[in-house]
Amino acid sequence: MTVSMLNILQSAVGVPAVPMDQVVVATDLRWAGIILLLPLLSLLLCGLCAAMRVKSKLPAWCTVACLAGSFVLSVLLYVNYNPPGEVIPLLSWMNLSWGDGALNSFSANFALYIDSLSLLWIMFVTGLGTLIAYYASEYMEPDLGKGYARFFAGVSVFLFAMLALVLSDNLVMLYLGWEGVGFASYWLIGYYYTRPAAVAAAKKAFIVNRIGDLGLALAVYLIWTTFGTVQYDELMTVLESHSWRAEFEGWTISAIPFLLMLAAFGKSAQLPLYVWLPDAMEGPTPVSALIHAATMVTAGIYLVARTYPLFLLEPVSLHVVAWVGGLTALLAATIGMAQYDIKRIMAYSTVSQLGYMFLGLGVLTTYGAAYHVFTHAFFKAVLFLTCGAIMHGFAGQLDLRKLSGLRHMKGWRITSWTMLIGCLCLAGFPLTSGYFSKDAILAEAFVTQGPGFEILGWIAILTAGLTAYYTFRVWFRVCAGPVSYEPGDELHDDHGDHGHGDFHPHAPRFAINSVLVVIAVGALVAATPYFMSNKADANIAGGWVADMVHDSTARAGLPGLAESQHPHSEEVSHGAHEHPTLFGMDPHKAMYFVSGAVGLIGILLAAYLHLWKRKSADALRGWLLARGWIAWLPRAMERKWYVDELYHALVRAPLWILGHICYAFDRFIIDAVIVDGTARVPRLIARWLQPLQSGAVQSHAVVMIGGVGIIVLLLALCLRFEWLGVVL
Amino acid sequence: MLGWLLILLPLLTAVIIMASPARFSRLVAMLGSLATLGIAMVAAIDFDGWGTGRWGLESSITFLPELGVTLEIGADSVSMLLMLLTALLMPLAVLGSWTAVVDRTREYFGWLMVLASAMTGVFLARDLLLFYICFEFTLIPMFFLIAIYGSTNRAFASVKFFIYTFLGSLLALVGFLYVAWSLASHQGEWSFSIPDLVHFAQTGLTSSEQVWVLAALMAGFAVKIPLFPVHTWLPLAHTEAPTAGSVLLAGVLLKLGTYGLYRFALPMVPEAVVEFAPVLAILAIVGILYGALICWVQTDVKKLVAYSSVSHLGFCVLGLLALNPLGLQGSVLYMINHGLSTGALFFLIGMMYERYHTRDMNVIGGLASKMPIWSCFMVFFVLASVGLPGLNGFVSEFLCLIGTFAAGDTGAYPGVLGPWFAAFAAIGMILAAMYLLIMVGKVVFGSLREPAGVHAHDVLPADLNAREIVVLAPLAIGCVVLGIQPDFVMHAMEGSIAETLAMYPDLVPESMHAMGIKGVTP
Amino acid sequence: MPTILPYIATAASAIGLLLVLASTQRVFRLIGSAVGLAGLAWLLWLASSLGDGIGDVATEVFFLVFAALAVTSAVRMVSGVKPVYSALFFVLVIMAVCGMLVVLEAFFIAFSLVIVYAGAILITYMFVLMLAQQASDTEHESEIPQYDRAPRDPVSGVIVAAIFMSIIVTAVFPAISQMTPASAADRAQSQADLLARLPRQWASSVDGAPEDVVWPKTTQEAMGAIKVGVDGLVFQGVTSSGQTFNAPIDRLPGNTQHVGWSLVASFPASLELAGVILLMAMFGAVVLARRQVEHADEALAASVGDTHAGFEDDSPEAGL
Amino acid sequence: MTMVATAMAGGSLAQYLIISGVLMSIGLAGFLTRRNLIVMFLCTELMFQGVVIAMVAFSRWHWEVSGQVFVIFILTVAAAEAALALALVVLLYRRRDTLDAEAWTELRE
Repeated sequence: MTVSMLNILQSAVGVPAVPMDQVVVATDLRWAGIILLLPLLSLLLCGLCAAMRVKSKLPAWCTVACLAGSFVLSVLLYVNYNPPGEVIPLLSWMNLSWGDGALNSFSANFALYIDSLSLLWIMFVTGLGTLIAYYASEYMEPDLGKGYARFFAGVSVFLFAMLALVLSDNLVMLYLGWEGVGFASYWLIGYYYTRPAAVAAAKKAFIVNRIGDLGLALAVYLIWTTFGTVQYDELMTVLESHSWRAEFEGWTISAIPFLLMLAAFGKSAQLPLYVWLPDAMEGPTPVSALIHAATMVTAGIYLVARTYPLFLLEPVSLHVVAWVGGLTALLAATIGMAQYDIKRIMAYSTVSQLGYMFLGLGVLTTYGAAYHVFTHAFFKAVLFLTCGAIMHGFAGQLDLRKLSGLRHMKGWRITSWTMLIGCLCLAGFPLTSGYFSKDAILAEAFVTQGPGFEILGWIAILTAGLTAYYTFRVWFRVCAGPVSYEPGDELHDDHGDHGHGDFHPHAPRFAINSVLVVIAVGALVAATPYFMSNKADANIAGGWVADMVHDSTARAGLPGLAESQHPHSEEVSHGAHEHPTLFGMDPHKAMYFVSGAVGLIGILLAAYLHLWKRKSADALRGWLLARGWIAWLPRAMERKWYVDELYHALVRAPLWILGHICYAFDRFIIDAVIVDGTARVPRLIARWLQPLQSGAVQSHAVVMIGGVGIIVLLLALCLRFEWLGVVL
Repeated sequence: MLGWLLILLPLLTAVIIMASPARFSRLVAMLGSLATLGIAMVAAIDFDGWGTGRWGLESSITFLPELGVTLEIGADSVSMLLMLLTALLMPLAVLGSWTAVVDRTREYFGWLMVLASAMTGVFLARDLLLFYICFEFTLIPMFFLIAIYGSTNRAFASVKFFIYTFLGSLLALVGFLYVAWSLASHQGEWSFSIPDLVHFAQTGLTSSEQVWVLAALMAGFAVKIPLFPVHTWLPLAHTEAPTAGSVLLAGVLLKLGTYGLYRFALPMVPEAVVEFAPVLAILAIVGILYGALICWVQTDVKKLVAYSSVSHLGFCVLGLLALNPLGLQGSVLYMINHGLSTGALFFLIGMMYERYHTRDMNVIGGLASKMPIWSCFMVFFVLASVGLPGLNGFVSEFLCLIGTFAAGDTGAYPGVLGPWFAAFAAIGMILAAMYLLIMVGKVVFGSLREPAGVHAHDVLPADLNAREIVVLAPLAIGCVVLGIQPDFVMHAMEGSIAETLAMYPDLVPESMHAMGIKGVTP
Repeated sequence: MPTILPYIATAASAIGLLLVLASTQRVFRLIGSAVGLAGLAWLLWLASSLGDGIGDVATEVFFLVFAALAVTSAVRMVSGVKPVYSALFFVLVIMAVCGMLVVLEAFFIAFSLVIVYAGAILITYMFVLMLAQQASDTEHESEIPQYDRAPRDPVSGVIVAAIFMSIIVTAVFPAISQMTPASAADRAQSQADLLARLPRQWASSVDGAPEDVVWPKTTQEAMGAIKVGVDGLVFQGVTSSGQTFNAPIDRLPGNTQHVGWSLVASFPASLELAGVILLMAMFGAVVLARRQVEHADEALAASVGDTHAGFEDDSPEAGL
Repeated sequence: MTMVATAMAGGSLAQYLIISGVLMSIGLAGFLTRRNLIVMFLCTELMFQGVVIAMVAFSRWHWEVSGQVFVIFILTVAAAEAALALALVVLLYRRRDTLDAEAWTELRE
């Protein structure tokens, strides 16, 4: 059994595991490497600024310029690239070879894998990155000369890592990006490093992500030992060239998707690893918008989409993905309903929306997931950025009970209306981008056959209603109603207007407002790709985004793709033969009405409780808390279902105790008893023999001569009588 | 003769230091170690064994011909790399203790130079006795460095360090002598040449003999590495040692153990290694997790980093026991990387200690606002240590783990470990992030906490001065270069690793399989 | 011969010695002497069968007498309670040993031993004894100090001695059996070799040679001039008339000449060294003897004791 | 002196060596058991006598005179030793007013 699986395969089919000629190794596109290098350049410039103690906004302009360059190049790359995919080698990294044949070499290099999926991602990552960096140039003003350069350096690191993650041509470089974004996230969450909460949140984010990274690392190992390669193109060649199900029933094929899933859940904050994301809101708001809403957290979706063929090999894994996504969506939405910190509400909403995306992946609509990623990136960025603007202007105030009627205040109108756009999209208001992308997922839950997928669909619809409710709860509370506000406990100490009496909120200026408008428009325009026609394949639906998914590894999850085009997934395919119906209609059509209706109900409920009769919301809470049988519900929702406490009790505390036990064991058992105890044995023996050391010359002589005598005598006897076989 | 120069030049420097006035000693030490580094560079450029299994720097002096002892030196690529690491760390160690040592400076720098000589000797020796003499001789300077220049409990720490490691190495000597004796009784004349001994032992020893020889070698090397459960001297020695002592202890001395495994145990007794690899691997994994958990509850920063060495070296041993090129590449890289990143961490802690005279995380914290440059370096090296991709720690850790994971599947090599070993070891990655980031969170971030009464930095500025930056910068550059371009080092080592593993392809019996993938696949 | 026998004899002698040393009662001492001598005699008898002797019955008798005298004197010397008597018995041992040396034809050594040891060294001992021993009344046992009356742990001492003797027995018994004493020819050759190096001696070694005989001048020539004739060695000289002249050797170089020649010819450096040693010893003795020591140094002793107590403490820092 | 060499069993080498060993052992036993410093040194002289016999016996056996030469050196060393040792004994005696070897226990820890 020293022959690897791959060998078996090759002998069976006779195909060498070389890169397929389908994917072009494109050396003429090497300039695409500049997309990656520009953020690094920006990092370098920011570092120089920090070292030279630049007091101006220079670091911000450097970053914005570099990221804009990356964005332009990404678009150029999109224009220039040729489907189905291209590999652009950049720099060697790890290459080992110790023989011929499979599993006798390992290589992972810095190389780019350009296909439509990665292009989709890099375009919105660099685009939003540029805008948010520009936004931050104003937002971070109070820190000018202090942490300003450090902040933009962090943003640059993040962009580099994210682009490396998305563009990587192999799983190891993906891992580099994967951990890199985790590190950038650590850097930026812990930006206000003197605040213990920020430091703790940063640490938590990194560590929880590391749990996911463990899954990714093990998945990489397993993929390499199973398929003999970690490069996508080779991997896909191997996967496409054989009929896997017949040959492999081993656990590896089943284990790989679950390990990848662990990684994705960690990065994309899904159950049970979502706890870090709400805490990550301790970072500056642009960071929350960029990393913890729009881009980084979608890396998990990207990973699953990128390795989708591996998931298709094990249908159960997709079922798990769907259920975890659905349950996370519901759970996070319920928590979001009960929070008062608007940024946290947005954070839970992000978790919830990510849950939708995973649900989409699980119910075989990578298109829906990708589309939702795309739209969510815009509308959630808008929402976070408006939150940031509010926070910036109201001295860190984020409590929705202490802010009201912003839309009537001078200078806050743009903020209010862009926030409304974001809320509408998030709530799935008909004809907004969120409406279409969410529907694509919800409908597929009813279409695809799987264990309890129908229940999952209803859960998702319920969640959509909850989403609409909590979204508009925020908007109605903060932007509508009578004008009133209280300042928060200031983060930026240099205002000098601490007294509540003479506090004047300072409204956002050009940089923030322009970015808000641009992204809000983007959020609205994000609906249009749905209506575009499909260039890649006339049979599929879904417009431009579907095109972007079509030429990638995730194409199996496209709507309308002919059955023959995803041959490996008989067991997990859409139920093409008998389409289930919803209310007697095609689920896709039915969903337009159902989700629209549910969204409207949510909005109306929010309007009643938080705009028209604000008192009734408190009354409802009081009523719920007063009833013993239901009081746990609001409490649990406000306490985030006690998940943090659960982690503390089940993981952190036991490990901490174990650490102390180990340390005690180390000190008292291993070191004190075994090591020092052993070392004491000679001393004990010496104590026993001490009387020999009387100090009298003759007793010393007796021992010495006697000892030597006995040794010599034994030696002589040995020699004389040939004992021990030693001959004289 | 370049090799002899590398060994003797530090020794000569030590003599000059002892003969010259105390105020010049650090200067002389600096010049001497820089000259050694220069010679090492020249030797490395001149060396033609990169990538091949060839030996360079060869030279031999007949010493006791009737006993087969020739003072023979030489280096293959792995020895060369570790020698370069030593040569690189020495000037940094001298520069790092520029102001830290005020009393008895002559002896201090003299002992440092003697230590450098002994360490270089270990890596360059091709004669067993020379190897062993140098191996043991490292203890003496280290003993004095700890005993004279250490902290409060230095006497106990130095004695424990000395006796513990010495006892282990004596057992290793027994194993070595047994092999030499077998060789002598086999071919009729004594020889202590390492290639001869290795070549003989591979085939000349019976299985049970191999097991005993492995046990003896492990007794010596496991203590040095240190492998769980014989690691308890390390935290003590580290916490008590002066900064440069800790740096060299972590940077080079621990590698003597893994280098010993690589150079002797693996090629000498392949059958026994294959038989006992799972047991040793379990010890390594226990060490990884156990060390990491202990790190978690430490309050002394230096002790934390010391225990992290226990954890990290576990990966290194695991990589060796993977018995395939991936694991070995990872392991040797790990030796170098750990030397760079952990060495730098000890430097950083030393710099903090020099300013605040405490290493207690409960007393000190939030230094980022007071010492931004120091904090940048601290975070950087912690990340290198955690294994952030793009920095050096990742490459080696990744290769060690994938080697372990794939052991048994890598075609020609009889790996006896498998996915489960790698999976458990990989948990160490999470724990490493936990304890190191907790440490960073306390010491670097948070609000500033300084021990009461210590504010007078009359000699040193609040943040790092240029000298200290010069100490750290080469290590940082090394971390980045080895993180992004490890390829050239890995290719350089290929020949040597193939030679070390030369016996293993023959040891792939039908009955022996990885406990993982293959065992389950129908 | 069973190999165990010499060891039993050794053990017997040791038991005898132990009895003599440890016991104060006359009976036990007598029994001990008897057992010890019997053991020794047995040992000698066993040894007599190992190889050839060097002489006739008379030689053997002389040897036995001297051996018995040496051993009994040695035992008396070791076991006696009065140091002066011990010294005197040691003189007796030397005499007996010298007797044996005479039997072994080592005349020079024998006499120098008597002169140096009995004459010089022992006198020194006697002086010191008299210096140190407060001329006590040796008639009364009680006046003899305790440390002279009771031996210190005789059992272990005798056991160590027995072990030592066993080593010798182990070495002697197998190894000697093949050895035969030097033959007359060896002896003649040895003397001839010595003579050859002493050409000037020749004239006085030969009686009745003509006046004008020219003897060889160099060792080289002398080597060729010695012939082994029918009845011993023959010298070949040349007369002034050119005839060769063969003369039997009457007076061979004796033991003293032999030793003397060997000393200066073969071991000159050692000889010089011995001289230096003696000189240094003389200096040393002078320096030591000149040193004035306070009689009462109790305070010093006490302070020394204190510092030692300081090292004994068992602090955790002190070690493992 | 006649050059008679016989093969009779008269005084074989082994006997001389035994006697030499016996003297040596007695001296050793005396050295280890007697407490008087002077007698202890006398015992060492006795041990020398044992060595002397062995040397001369071998010398006679091989008719090799070096053995006797060595005896002269032994004599030298013995004389030197006697001179120094006795001087030391005198010094020691002056310190403690006794010749008891057990009075000196400073070698103890």
